[in-house]
Amino acid sequence: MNPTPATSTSAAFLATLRRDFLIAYKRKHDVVNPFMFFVIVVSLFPVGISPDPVKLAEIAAGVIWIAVLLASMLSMDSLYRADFEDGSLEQLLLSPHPLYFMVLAKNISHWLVSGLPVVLISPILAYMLNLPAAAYFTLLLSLLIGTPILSLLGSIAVALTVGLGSRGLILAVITLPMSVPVLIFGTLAVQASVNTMSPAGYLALMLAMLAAAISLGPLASAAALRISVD
Amino acid sequence: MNPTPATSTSAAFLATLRRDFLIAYKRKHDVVNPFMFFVIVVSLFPVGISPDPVKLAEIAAGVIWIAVLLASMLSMDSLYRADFEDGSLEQLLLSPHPLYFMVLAKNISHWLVSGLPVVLISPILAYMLNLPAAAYFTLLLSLLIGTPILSLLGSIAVALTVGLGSRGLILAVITLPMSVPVLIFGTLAVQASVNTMSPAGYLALMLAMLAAAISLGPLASAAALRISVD
Amino acid sequence: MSAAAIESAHNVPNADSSDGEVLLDIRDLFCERDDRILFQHLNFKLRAGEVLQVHGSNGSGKTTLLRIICGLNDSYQGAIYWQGTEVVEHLEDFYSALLYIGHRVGVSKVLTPVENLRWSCSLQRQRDDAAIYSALATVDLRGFEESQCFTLSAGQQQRVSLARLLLSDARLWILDEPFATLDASGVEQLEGLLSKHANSGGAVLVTTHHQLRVPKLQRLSLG
Amino acid sequence: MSAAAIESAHNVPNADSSDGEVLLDIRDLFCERDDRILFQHLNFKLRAGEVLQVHGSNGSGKTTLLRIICGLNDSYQGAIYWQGTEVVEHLEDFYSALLYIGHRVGVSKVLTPVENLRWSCSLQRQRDDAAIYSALATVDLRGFEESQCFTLSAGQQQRVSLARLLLSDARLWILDEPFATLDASGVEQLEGLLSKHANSGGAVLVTTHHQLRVPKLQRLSLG
Amino acid sequence: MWLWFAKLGSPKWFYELSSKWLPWLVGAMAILLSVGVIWGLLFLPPDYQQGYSSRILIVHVAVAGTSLAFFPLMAVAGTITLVWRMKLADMVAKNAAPLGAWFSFITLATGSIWGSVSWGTWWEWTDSRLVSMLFQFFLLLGVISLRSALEDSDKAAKACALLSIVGCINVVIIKYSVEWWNTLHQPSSPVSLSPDSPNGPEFWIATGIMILAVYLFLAVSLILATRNEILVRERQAQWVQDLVRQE
Amino acid sequence: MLDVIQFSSFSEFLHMGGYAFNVWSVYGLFAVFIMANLFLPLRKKQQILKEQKRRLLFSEAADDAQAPAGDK
Ligand code: HEM
Ligand SMILES: Nc1ncnc2c1ncn2[C@@H]1O[C@H](COP(=O)(O)OP(=O)(O)OP(=O)(O)O)[C@@H](O)[C@H]1O
Ligand SMILES: Nc1ncnc2c1ncn2[C@@H]1O[C@H](COP(=O)(O)OP(=O)(O)OP(=O)(O)O)[C@@H](O)[C@H]1O
Ligand SMILES: [Mg+2]
Ligand SMILES: [Mg+2]
Repeated sequence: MNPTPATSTSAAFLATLRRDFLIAYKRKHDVVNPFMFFVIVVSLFPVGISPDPVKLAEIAAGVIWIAVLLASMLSMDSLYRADFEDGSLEQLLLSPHPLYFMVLAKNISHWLVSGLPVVLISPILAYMLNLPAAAYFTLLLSLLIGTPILSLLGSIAVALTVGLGSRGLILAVITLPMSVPVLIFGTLAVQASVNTMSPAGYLALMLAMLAAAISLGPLASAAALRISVD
Repeated sequence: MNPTPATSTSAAFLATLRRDFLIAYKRKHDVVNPFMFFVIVVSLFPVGISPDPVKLAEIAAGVIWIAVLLASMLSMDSLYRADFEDGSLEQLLLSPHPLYFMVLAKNISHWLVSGLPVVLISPILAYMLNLPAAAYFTLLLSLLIGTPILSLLGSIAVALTVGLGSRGLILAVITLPMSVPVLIFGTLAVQASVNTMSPAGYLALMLAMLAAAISLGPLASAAALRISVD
Repeated sequence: MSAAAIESAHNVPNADSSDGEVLLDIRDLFCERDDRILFQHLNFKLRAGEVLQVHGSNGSGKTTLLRIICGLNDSYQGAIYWQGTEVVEHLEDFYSALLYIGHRVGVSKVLTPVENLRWSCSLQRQRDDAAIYSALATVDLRGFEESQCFTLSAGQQQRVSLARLLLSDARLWILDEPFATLDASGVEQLEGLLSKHANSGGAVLVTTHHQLRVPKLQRLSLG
Repeated sequence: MSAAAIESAHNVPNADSSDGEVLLDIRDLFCERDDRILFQHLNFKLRAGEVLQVHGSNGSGKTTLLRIICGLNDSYQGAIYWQGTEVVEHLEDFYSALLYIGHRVGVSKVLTPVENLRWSCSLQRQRDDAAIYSALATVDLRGFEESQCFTLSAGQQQRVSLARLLLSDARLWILDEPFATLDASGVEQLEGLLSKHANSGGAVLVTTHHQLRVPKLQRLSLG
Repeated sequence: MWLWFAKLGSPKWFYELSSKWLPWLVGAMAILLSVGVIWGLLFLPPDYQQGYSSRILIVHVAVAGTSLAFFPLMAVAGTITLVWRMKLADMVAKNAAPLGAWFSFITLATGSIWGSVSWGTWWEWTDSRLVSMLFQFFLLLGVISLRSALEDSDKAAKACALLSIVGCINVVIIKYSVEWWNTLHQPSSPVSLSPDSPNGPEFWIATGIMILAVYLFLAVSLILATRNEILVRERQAQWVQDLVRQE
Repeated sequence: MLDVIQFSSFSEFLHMGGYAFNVWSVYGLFAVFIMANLFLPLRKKQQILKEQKRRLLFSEAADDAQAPAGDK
């Protein structure tokens, strides 16, 4: 019966990471669905707008980025919901470890499980939308930097709304406006590559945003969780 | 203590309709969010793709229809969720009235509350996206016929997944592919008007689809609910 | 009060008290979940005027049994008769005589108690607002009639669902752990309601881990 | 049996038994919700070796009080001391000595009992699998260790959370209606656990509508 | 008739019967597949326009044609599940969905590879067959996803049955609407290998053999998977335990 | 018509008249597809049987252990 925690914070961090991977493994659909959503939404555009390859090439970068934005945002819904409903979130808040790390662990596992697959499939969709080949690598890179930012931002919104029953839409309404800068720089980077210019400047800016998001995002999420569980 | 229901089915239908309006009135965000989501998603396109009015005009019809599709689908999430979680859905299933009408009442109120506003705002967004003025009326009409079909289809998917915690994505994954025909005819109708041809044929087809959806959709939803509540 | 409760599992609990009309008749019910047989060869009759308490340890299948009888779960074999006809064949008749309150009490969180009751009444038997208000007062919710239900405590929400018992004219009540979050006065009140309903010719099927103080109580053991 | 439980509302229940170290000290707590004052001038001390039952009618504010003490609700005025220092100032110390089980028991539905317990232990005190399995056996869940929790009945899920009591070394237990869905044997077992914890120098704050059979029980009335 | 139906529903009966059938099915499949593949790779004359790349078509057409059978199959199985509660039907339906996804994927992949030769592009939104096959693929993934999302297997069976029925209707509607959409977008009409093209009939005979072979393969694979499902779901049954002991 | 092998040498066969990549990748995919969907179920069957046998022996052992302990 000692007052200091018997487990170290890093052990708790790893345990939380492991637990979330385990849940993802059991709820495979939470992993596969963002990915499928992304593919389906992208393929609605040729149907809804025009199957003409030239026109598609023009909108490809934007369509992919917007679809990623939506997929990433909708996938956030599962981040704290189950934990809130069954009371595990309360337990997390009552753990003697800094909430920052616990939230970070949840964010990391969530991105690895639902964000990364979307990024990795994107070149194929870029091909289907006829994006110029020169821009593939930039697209991949910009998504690789951009989606974690989206996740960290989304996490805050999710934490704020965790007590609401159906929150897919409200999440979107809160997060999408916040994500516009990411969208802008992401598409600008890809456009630059399409026009055979260097996307480095935009990517650097996104990296800076990512650094800020990693250090501040989980703090904000933690605060939001404390508010919501009340 | 008589074996026949003391309330008539039509009274129960109206009471359910009234109750759902009341809930919508109290949860205003469920009403406002589809609408805001729609506006936000549409306005992502000038940002993500191109602010050029000519280019926008080309994609306007498709973008609006796709945004409506997404908004309508995401708004479905709230249709049976709260009722399932608090047990009201069980009460609905145990009522002595045909489930078809109860489900229809819920579908109707849901569409009026979350589908109709989206339809009504669409001309303004069409203006922002520079859609040729000739097509406004067709756009409105096609959305007016198309969104109830989307709702009725979505209702089936929602009913099937009502027990799941976070289901925004799985809903999309199930419903979006099924909604492709509505998207196709909707955009074709608008395109026809843009090209100063008659959209009547497409609209008639959509009306036929609507008729089928109204008669079969609630039956399927009712069956799905019985399965899910089990 | 301990009526002639035949405690052996899976048995006809009320072989002796054959005075009331047989309302519910369960014949040879069998249910298996995840390869564990919850009950088999389950036979019992519920007569007008009886309160039957289903009891058993956690996980013995009480909730499952109640939901099967209500038709909310169809993973069973066997037959369920309501007033002599099989339930699945005359679902409407059965449902217009049934009032079920489960673990989830069927109270919408955003609505007020009054609005909730208005709707539940409209499904079975229309009642005016005066009746609703007085029912709410009876279950000690005076002052909370116009508060949204999410601001009520767990026990108060359960009390809202109990008000339905006062308003309905259903002949069969099926209640799953209605005492879980009730305080002492609530328990007493509900026991009174059960007795009264039984006395006036109704029947009650209830699960609880409490010791029920109701006259003519029958007990059915599971597991 | 039945310590000097001073039943008057908002009062110091344990003025007499001043043997144990004071663990939790509540000073002048005030809480208001929706313009109704739930409690004010609430003072009490919880000493090592004590079990304090908070009781009161439905909606009297028991859950609210427990959540305030845990820091899950901050709409209050007053001060809460843990071993002499204010809780908000040394949250970590407090949390490493606290075990809270609320209405929502904190058991993930998709995970198995074992996986759930592994994680909860990792937050406070690491335990090996052998300990976890034996704790589950103690709460009568042998055979369910590897079933996902959504397949468990309400009472079985509550039992999973009770296994945490066996595994933790937290000094203060705060339990909100832990008896709600337990069967008779579960109730008895839990009462045993509470006594044992108190005897070994811990303290328990518990709400329930049951009549607790625990030696040295203190009671605090609300509402 | 009814007796036979009820008997077929019994997993044990199916397991035993399929044990007898399997060798024959596998044999026929092996023969037809090797004939088809060897003929296709060694003997088939080059197409007058496409050269040897036409050999792709034998495989592509066979898989594509067979993949269209899945939604009807699942819808029928679903109806049986919902109406007669036959466990076996659901075991078939459960395994048909992933297999159907495989078939659709292979259709898409082989079609793409063939397209890269004949159209010079791997993907073409203007072809209705491609687009509607893509959406059939998505719908199948939706069914799989629903199955994995619903934890309760009984519930999942019924939910997927209903979705398969609704989806079956939808596949038809999607196919026609996409076709119509495309005729209006003036498709780039690809070269067609019609039966009366200068290639002569060999191509079609080879394709026919391949189609038969692939159908047999569908049956074999589905039966194998269903037998596994039976072993898992009936693991408590005496006959399965006896079987396990023998192994 | 069946007697005409279209190729005179093995390398020509591999070359497929310039469409080697396409033809062979399709047939390769086809082979993978067929093999996967035949052998995965077969392998799974072995796993299932192994697992169930393990369980069966385990539970029998448990029964044996219990029997002498003698509650019957
Ligand atoms: C519904 C699914 C499909 C069916 C039933 C199908 C069937 C066929 C058939 C019978 C042919 C022989 C040529 C003809 O009669 O026109 C063919 C050719 C072809 N298929 Fe498919 N196919 C399907 C899907 C696809 C997909 C998804 C792709 C591409 C990703 C594709 C690409 C092609 C190409 C490029 C040709 C050669 C061009 C032509 O002759 O038309 N097909 N397909
Ligand atoms: N979210 C909320 N907003 C406003 N008021 C609330 C809220 N939650 C609870 N209340 C009010 O606070 C009071 C106390 O609620 P609490 O849940 O603490 O009661 P309780 O003593 O635990 O009751 P029970 O025995 O039913 O569990 C209730 O009267 C309730 O109306
Ligand atoms: N969805 C499910 N899938 C598989 N098994 C289930 C499911 N729900 C319940 N069970 C099993 O059925 C058994 C009975 O559950 P049920 O909820 O009927 O118990 P109960 O008697 O109501 O228990 P309690 O007293 O805890 O409420 C349990 O052992 C549980 O494991
Ligand atoms: Mg229960
Ligand atoms: Mg409480």
